[in-house]
Amino acid sequence: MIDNPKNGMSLLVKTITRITVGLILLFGIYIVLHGHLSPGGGFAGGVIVALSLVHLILAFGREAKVAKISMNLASNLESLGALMFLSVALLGFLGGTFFLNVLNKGLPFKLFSAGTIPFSNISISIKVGVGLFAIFLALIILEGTKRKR
Amino acid sequence: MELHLLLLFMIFAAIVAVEVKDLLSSVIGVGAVGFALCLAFLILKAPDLAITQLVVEILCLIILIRATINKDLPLVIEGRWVFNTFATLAFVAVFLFFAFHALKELPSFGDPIMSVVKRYIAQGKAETGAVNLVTAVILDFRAYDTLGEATVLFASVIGIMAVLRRPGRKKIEEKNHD
Amino acid sequence: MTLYFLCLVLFCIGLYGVLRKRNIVKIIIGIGIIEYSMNLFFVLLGYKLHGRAPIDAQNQDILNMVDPIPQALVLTSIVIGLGITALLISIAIRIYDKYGTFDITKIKRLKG
Amino acid sequence: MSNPIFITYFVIIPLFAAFFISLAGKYIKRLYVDAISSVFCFLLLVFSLYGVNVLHKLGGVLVYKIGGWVPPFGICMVLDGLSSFMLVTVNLVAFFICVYSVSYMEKYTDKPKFFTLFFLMLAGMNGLVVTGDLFNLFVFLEIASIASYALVAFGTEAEELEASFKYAIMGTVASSFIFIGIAFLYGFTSTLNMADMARVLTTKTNTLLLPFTAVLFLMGFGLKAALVPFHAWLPDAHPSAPASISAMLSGVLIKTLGVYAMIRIFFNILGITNIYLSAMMFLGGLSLITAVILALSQWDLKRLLAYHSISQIGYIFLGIGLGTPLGILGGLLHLFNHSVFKSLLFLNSGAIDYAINTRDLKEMSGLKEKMPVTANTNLIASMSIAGIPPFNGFFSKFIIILACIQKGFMGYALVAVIGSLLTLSSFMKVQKYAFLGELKEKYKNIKEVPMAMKVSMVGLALICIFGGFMLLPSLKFFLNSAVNVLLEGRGYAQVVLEAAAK
Repeated sequence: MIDNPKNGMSLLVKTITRITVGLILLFGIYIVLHGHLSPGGGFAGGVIVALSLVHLILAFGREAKVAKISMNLASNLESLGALMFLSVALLGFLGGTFFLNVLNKGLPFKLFSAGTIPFSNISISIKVGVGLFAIFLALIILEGTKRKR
Repeated sequence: MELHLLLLFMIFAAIVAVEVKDLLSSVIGVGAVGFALCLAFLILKAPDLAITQLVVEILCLIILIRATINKDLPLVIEGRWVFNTFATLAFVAVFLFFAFHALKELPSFGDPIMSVVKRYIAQGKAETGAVNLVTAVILDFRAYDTLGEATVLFASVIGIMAVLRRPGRKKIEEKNHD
Repeated sequence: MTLYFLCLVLFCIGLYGVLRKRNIVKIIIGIGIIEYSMNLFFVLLGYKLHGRAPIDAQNQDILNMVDPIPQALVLTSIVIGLGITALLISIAIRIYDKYGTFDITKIKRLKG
Repeated sequence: MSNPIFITYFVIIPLFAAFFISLAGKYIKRLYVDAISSVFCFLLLVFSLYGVNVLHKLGGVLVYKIGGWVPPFGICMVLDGLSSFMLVTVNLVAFFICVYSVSYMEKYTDKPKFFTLFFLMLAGMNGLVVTGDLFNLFVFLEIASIASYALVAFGTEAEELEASFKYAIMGTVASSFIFIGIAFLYGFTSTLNMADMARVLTTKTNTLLLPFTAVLFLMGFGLKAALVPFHAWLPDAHPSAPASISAMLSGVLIKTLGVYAMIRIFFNILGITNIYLSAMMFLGGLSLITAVILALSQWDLKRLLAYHSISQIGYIFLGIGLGTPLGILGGLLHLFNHSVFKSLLFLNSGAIDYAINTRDLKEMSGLKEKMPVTANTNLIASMSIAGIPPFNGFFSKFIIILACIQKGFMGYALVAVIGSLLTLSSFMKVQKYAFLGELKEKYKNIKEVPMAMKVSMVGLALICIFGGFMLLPSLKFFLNSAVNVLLEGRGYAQVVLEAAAK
């Protein structure tokens, strides 16, 4: 991303952002995947993912590539995440009741261990992450169009 | 002991956040209360909550500052709503008085009666396979709450997009098609 | 007991901010403070003296764990608070577009 | 046949509809979105009627254990007489409103978003009615409230945004009171299941905490039900919402979020005592009179209807607050009747707004010639809200007044009669100014409203006419099972826990 000083923050912030954004995203994904082992989970991880994208837009201004994600894509992904979580819940019907944890529980401390919990964590984090990023986009884009008019 | 200090700091920061004239500094005041709350969660042995509170707090601050920063805002002018102040303070005094007496009957701080929770702690890991019991409660014992929770967030996102869309109603001329 | 009481004092400060203030953003800040005090009150109820975080360790089983149910419910309540605050802020921004001010006394187009 | 799995459909269907419509709404044609939502609403209505006759045959209570956990350890969904009664009320009105808004919402942009929020509100209400867990009740209350905040501001005009902001602030304050109440109860009993909590609370007596929590709940749910001291948001929120949403708000939302939640907690968990009953009756009587007096001076049609909603809620609380079987029967019947004829009145005001873009009574006159269907359905609804004999409003008001006299509260009976007379006078005003008289020349070329709106208005009007048949011995079980749930008070715990143990 060549730096044009017109939008976004100063060059210093941009170079640091290029380094930290990847780490924040990775940390968010770590929190989501290890939701059932260590503190955190679907919600915290999702918000961290959203924050890493917001961090990118704050540093590189409205013309950052991330800001080009259309609102439709964001809200579609979000409804998709919600549908995924509902389907994980409906999965329980196979085993009898609504939210039953049908998959085998595996060994306690392993990564793939707690049945449907990791999958619900992942679907929640997709929903929360993209949803909050869509809110931030809506607040930014609204301001943008008004100023152009 | 440190909890008492933290709570006093939060009360002080809340008073500052409510009373100070400039909007941006009151937003910073709320941020201080939020981060102190995150510390309180850490002291109360709730790491899940500390992470979530910290991160949600940051997002709230960003949105709040977004709402206040680029508005050419005059300083907040204070009206002299005498009756309103008196009514609010009277209600607060009555509420705190009865709350003080009601709090006496709650189990004292530090030993909650954990009748339902004993089973979660004892067999939580075995039944759900999740090591982090809070996640076990969220996504297995009370997963229905979390479905409601995800729907709350979904509703607020759709609500925000409905409120922020540009043309609320079709223009008058579009409407009566005859 | 005093911790519970201080927490309810924080709740009343937020309530004062909501009922008493004229600026929309101050009202939203009051709502935020009410959300924080509610969550803190619920987690205080679940704390066990010298308790440990409700996460099982690898080899030794932890005896006095803190009550995980209030933590699960407050996690839900934090995200509800975020949803409500975000909705309130977007309504406030649209009100600012239409009325040009955040002062609630000037926003009186509704009759009666 | 009595497998309780269908209880979950009341929440899964609206949630799936909301998520699906928000995903596919932009890509499929407008016709499919309307068709899908009407089909889903109809499905919900069928399931709620199916639930009623399953309960009638089975007799007891249906409990569905979510995730397979036995009640105190997980969340269970409970379908008993009261909740199946509320489900029928909610889904019946929601179906007609859904059909109505298929064509009414043409005036607003982005119809798929409207139906998403509509189904989210419906999921919130159904979930709240069906749940057997206290914190779950709070979460679904939040879903319904947030969806209704956004829907009130759906038209994004200046006064709608202001009304929605005021409604959202008071709603959030009410939710925080309810949350603090739940925190107190959890600290006191360390369980969240309603049945388990009622069982634990019977063992603890003469504490100050229960009355304090009851006052918190009274304030929180009183504000959601717009009782008088907390009614300030309703006369602003309902007129500025789109007509189908103000019908939904007045018709069912303030009843499920306010009345149902309060009577479920007061009767079945905290255990009703005379203090709570007299407090309910006093608030009911107070809101009955003040709202009807305030309504007399209104010229905006929807504001007038909003004030009448508050006074009719006063009737419901007056009826239920009596505590006697007859009083509760009258209160619940009035709840059903009010949700039918009040939503019909709002749909009529929406039809007028659709045709001539104004809500001011002074500008309308003589609409009867051009809009016969709306005029007649409005006449039926006005008759039944004022309590004229053949219509359903009369039976419930008559029972409430009878119950007041039976229990010896002559003052309240008088208040009820005066309120009913003032309601009659203000609806005569509506009829005279809006429909009778000669048609203004600028409204010469208005047309009757489209077919979908007419169908739903006529459907609701038919229910208004045949509503009285609910008291016939053959159909009386429907109401009696709801009354018995309230009368048995804390026996609810024992019934539910035993049904769950099966």
